[in-house]
Amino acid sequence: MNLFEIPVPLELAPLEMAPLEMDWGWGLMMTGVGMSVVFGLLALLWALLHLIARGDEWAARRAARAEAAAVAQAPAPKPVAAAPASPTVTIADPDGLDDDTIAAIAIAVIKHADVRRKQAAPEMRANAPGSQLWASRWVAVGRGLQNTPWRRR
Amino acid sequence: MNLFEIPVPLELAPLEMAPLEMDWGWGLMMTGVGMSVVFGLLALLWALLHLIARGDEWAARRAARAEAAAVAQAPAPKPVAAAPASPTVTIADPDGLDDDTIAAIAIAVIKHADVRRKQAAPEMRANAPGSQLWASRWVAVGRGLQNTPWRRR
Amino acid sequence: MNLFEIPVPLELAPLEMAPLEMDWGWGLMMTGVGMSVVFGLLALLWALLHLIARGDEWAARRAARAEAAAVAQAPAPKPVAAAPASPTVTIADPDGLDDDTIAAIAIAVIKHADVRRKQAAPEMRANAPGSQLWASRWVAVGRGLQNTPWRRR
Amino acid sequence: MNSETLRLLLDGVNNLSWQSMVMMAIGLLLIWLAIAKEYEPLLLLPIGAGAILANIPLSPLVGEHGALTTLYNMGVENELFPLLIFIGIGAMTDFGPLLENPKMVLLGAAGQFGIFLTLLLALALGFSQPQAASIGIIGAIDGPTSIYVSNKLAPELLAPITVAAYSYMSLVPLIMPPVMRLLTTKKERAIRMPYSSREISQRTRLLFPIIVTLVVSILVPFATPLIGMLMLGNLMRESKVVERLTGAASNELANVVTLFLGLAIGSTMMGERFLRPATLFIMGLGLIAFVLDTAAGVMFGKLLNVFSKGKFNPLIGAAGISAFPMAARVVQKEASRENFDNFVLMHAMGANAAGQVASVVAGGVLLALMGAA
Amino acid sequence: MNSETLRLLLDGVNNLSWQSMVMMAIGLLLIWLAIAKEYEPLLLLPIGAGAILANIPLSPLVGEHGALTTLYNMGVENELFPLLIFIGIGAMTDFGPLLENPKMVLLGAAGQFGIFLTLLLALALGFSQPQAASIGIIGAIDGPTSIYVSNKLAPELLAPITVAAYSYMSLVPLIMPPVMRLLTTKKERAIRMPYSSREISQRTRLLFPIIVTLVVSILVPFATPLIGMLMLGNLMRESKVVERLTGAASNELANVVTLFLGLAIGSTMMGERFLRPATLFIMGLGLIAFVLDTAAGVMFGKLLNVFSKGKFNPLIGAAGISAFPMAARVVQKEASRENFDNFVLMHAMGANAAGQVASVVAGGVLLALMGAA
Amino acid sequence: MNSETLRLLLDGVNNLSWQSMVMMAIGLLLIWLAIAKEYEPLLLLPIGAGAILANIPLSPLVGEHGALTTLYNMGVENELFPLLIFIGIGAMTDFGPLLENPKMVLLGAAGQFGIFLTLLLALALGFSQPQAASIGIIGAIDGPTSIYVSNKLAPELLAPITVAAYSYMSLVPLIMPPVMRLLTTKKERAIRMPYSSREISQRTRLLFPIIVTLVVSILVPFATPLIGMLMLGNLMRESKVVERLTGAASNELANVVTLFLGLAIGSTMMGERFLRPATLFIMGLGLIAFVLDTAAGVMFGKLLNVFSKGKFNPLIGAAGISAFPMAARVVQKEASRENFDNFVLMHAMGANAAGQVASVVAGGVLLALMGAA
Ligand code: NA
Ligand code: NA
Ligand code: NA
Repeated sequence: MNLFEIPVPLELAPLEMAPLEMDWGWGLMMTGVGMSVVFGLLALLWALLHLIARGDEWAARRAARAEAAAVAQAPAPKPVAAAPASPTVTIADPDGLDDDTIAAIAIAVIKHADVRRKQAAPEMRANAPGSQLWASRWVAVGRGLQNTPWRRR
Repeated sequence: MNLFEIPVPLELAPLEMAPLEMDWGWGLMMTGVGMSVVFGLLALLWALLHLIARGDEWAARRAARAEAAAVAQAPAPKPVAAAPASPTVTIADPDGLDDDTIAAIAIAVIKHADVRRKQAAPEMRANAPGSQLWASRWVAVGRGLQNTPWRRR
Repeated sequence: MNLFEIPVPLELAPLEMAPLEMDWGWGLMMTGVGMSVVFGLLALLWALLHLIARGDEWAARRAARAEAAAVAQAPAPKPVAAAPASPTVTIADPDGLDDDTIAAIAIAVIKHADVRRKQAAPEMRANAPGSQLWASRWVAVGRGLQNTPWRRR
Repeated sequence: MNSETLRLLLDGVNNLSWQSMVMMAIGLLLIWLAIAKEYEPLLLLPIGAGAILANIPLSPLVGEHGALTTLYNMGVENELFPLLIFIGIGAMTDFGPLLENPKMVLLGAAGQFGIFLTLLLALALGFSQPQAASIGIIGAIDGPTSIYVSNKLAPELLAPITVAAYSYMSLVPLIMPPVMRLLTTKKERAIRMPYSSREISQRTRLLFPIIVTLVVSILVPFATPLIGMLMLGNLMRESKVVERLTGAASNELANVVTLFLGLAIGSTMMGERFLRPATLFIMGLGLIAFVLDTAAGVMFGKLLNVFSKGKFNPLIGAAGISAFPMAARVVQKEASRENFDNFVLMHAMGANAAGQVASVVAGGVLLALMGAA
Repeated sequence: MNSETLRLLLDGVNNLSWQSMVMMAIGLLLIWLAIAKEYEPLLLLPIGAGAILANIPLSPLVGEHGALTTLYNMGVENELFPLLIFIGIGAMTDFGPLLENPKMVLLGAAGQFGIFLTLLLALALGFSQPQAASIGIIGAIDGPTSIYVSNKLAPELLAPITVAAYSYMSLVPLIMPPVMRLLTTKKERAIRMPYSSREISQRTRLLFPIIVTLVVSILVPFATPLIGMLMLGNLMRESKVVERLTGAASNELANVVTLFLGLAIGSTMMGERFLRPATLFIMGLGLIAFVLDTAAGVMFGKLLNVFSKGKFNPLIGAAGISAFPMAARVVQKEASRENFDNFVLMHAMGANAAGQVASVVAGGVLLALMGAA
Repeated sequence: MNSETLRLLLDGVNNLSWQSMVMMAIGLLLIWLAIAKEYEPLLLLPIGAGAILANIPLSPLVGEHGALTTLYNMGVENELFPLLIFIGIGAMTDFGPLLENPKMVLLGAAGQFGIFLTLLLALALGFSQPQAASIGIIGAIDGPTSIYVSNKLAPELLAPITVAAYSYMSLVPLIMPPVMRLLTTKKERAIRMPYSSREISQRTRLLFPIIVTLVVSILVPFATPLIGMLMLGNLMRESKVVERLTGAASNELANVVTLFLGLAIGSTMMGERFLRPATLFIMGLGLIAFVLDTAAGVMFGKLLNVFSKGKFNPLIGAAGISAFPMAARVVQKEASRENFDNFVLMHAMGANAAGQVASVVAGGVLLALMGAA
């Protein structure tokens, strides 16, 4: 249906038409049937959403039950000995680094690894370094994921 | 007009054609009329640009006059008392932080807020964190702006 | 060839067809000729790749020879004087900064310049600051490079 | 320079009609609304530009070989563009608030009354049945649905209907509040509703688009394109395994298609077709559709309030009109006007997402009842 | 509400056939494989969605004016989409490992035996000559090549062939290892191969796509579209002067085309055309093609082993089947199973890149021998 | 293997003509210029690739169902691609320097003399009127304008004209300086011009594209597509409310269309059509057009110099040829050659932006005078 071939109904002059001829029956039928169908469909959808939600709850309950059973089956953990005077774990480090320093280094290392990971395989890059435009590392990661189908992201 | 249906004028052999038959009149007419129209149109454009620039100047003058009037109408500010011996404002901070430290913290806080703002609604993200590819936060901001039509960016 | 106009051969029922009528000759011809051509083409490709590799090696050898010649032609460097007792260069800095500090500052300045460079001409930006979406600086750089055709990237 | 050359050069000025000048003025108005008022600029700016470029006298951009007509044939005539935009909308929409509160689905249905009431009014004004149905669909308050349905039923009215739909959609924050205040008491607006967020499993998020597609499409085949594309986008989003496609659908593709769609629709705003009393009636009926939708939503909210013994805030009903996510924000704003810390946004978002689905369903039902394909 | 209206409303349900229900179930299965198993989700999800949307009874998305049919006509019928995807693949592929080890080219050739052996089997099962050739091309183990060739030779089989190609391609890590272990001895798998990386000059990287295009295209004109587009993408990548085009080809364009291609192919999975014994045969023959390809590759590797006096690890032959770069990784995994620090990845990548080129060449040769254009 | 099979396999080699070999060599030359010399690589690389792929003997990429022909029909035949590129160019162009110095507009007009002088020369060489006009348009020194106009007037010359336009455009920094030095004295080149930057209001920036569109389009309807699309892009850019569209037009869309346009134009470089004396003449006339444009610009600059009593640097006239923003940089470079700290860049940028507008206007005027649509 090409718009430019449609004969434009220039004679359409709404107000001049006799409103008496209007098909009220058709209009009311449309309204009645239309809104009934819309309400009916969405009510059906509501029922289905309820069913899915039930499924979720049931799955959650089953998981909880399974966990409880696992806990029950597991040997009761030995009662913890009375807390000694100084309960805090201290990482003995021969280099003489204290805990805070080790924690800071750990975070720095993790962060560094994260940054390196994001930069990904630089030899796959089609673009100049510094360009964030095409981010072909994302492509690389995408292809990689496609090629190891059993690892969940 | 499909190129591949055009009969290729293989017989076109420019040098063999009699240059005497050339329609100098047509060519000169094209040159004359063409350059006149181009110059005429661009001169018209120049005039219009001038008018717009005038409008700008006029708007600027009116704004300046309005400002001047506002200043005139406003009550004259009380004369500032003679500067005391030590005019520098010092933020008295009970925690003992000096001005520079407070300024540094303020800038850090502003920067942090800015970063957070840019990250925007993370739940709207369709992509893995770290991906700058689709930047769906931009989409989110775009839709948000569309939905609050009266706030100027 | 419009798929939706293709008469779907519903009568195609492979197992009912008499396998005896099968054109083994055609199939074997296809296999023989097909694999021969594939192998032949790829062998030809192999030969050509070899030729290119030879070209590379030849170019490398020529470059090495040219370099050697240049070294030979160049006047022999004067023998370095016996190393003095304290050979390390020390940047004497009137402000009292030691070498490590100066190196750190130098790297910071280079990094800063690099960041500024990447931000490029901000007036060319069509987008809000902070948007990495369109990265129009890349466009700017691209156009710039097009306009200075003799500078290698 | 002979007279023929002169005629060629003045052809444009000679063919300047009052209609083309009025249409260019309307195009400028749309651009002004888009830029100065930021009313749905992504569509109104291209529509305005398209209207101007199409109404330039003798414009080579429209007609059999015109570039804007090419864009029209490429994606509007065959309904491809609105459907592609629906993939992007689906990829950008989070149906979580609806999944947390499935009963909000009914509010979405209530927000479609305006469609049919407007249809009746349009019939009364003398429009033909397909035209009346197309005008009614403005009441779906959903741009691509309006374009899709009116293009099927009454393509000669596509331009005014699209302009009405997008103009009023950007005016939702102005149109809704008076209606909401008129129909509710201060006490009703102040009703607080408890909100117990529950975690929606990944499984539910994936099942939702699939089930909606199957149920709606099988029962109302005419709704298949609309609901199918919307839910395809949402499935891609929730699957989390095709980020490349989700990103392309909600960014590059959506942007390019939006630009083309706006230009193509603007190019159909030709003077002799647009400048008719019908257009004025459509603009008026469109406004009425928005008001009726809001009123129906609020009244349905009041009904729910009665059934729930006063625990349901009727304002939330108004969010069922779609216009996602703007309507939900307007509802929250009205609720917090009465009571600063009354937080009904999540309920409203649920109703709003339901309205999005219901609009598409209503569009399909309308097409089914008209028997058009 | 008269009976006519009721009939209109129940049209969808009335037209629900067992075929459409089975096809929708198959569509759901493909979507499940894509999301839950992440089997080639970028194509299987759109294909599954297309299959569901096309098999909704009375779906307006297919047929003369359907949007999915429009997508089909826009890029599948005229083979544009697979060719555009090839530009993107070329732009993403690094042929460096092949250029470092040119002799690996022959392994790529060996990995195409499966095509012709499967063709013979298909002939034996009663398929016509063009159909048998199309089924054989599944053995190219390369999605776009399969789509391109089967669309030329037997478009009525396009859907099952594409589904088979992409399904098995994602199963390569499951299909290959047993075949590789069956055909090689522990000792053979443990063979270590020296690797002397040599620098590949920019000149070589640029000459490679140009020479491959010229040689293959002139000798096998039917391969011109496939090899030309693949190598054009690679030339753009290696030229380093058209990053904007390289990026557009391997991102925006590839993403949008992948989405459209998947939907369009899914839309051809109509019940009465897909649910035939032929489809089952094709799925079976596709699996056989993958196994035969792997076996041929390994056997050719063993041949090279003999010629090189035991210095060639026959596992590397299996990487010649294309399925880039997945096959090379599987080979490396098998090799390091025997010997943790046996590193054959770079040799395997060379064979794998050769397989990519050889698949395209084989597709062209097949078309040439069929005399189709 | 019978003789028929052999014939099929050697079909390609048998059909290798000297024309196809020369055309492939020309394609390789264009690719070399693009990669090694970085001459407009974004277009010359795809054009070169298209030329090679189209001239492979029996290439299935061209012809009724060929993929490159499909691209040609999709966007070159109907002029869609150059117009879409114009939206992107408008979105990337800052007309600020022109708005600060409106009188520079006249310099843009002067830079179009080359068009008509070249037209006269082409007539003298025996080209037909439409062909001569198409060759003249190379003097617009604006790629999409050349493509648009020559495609309308003489599509059989599209390929050589496009190649000439883009080749010489990348050579602007080589072609212009000798002409500029020849026509100006050392003293003239050293003239310093004061520059008072004034703030351009947002209102002016928005009014500019609107007014230019209305004025030019109404007076020269044939220029509507070119000027309308260029200014639409600029309006989107300056509106600051449709960044998504601006970004899409100047990035994704522009990149994909550039690639397709290049390939499609390259595919029209068929041997028997391209390898004619006409092509050589066109290449020669194109170079003359560039020289004449530059000369006319400088001479007009000298005229302004006289009128302004020696205060106007005539070099700036040369920036009116368009070739945005390259020409302005060349002017600045020449000016600072004489006088290291003579900064005329902003004046030159104004003239350059005016040249961009004037080129489009001249294209429209040419079409109007030819009476073609
Ligand atoms: Na609605
Ligand atoms: Na293969
Ligand atoms: Na020019």
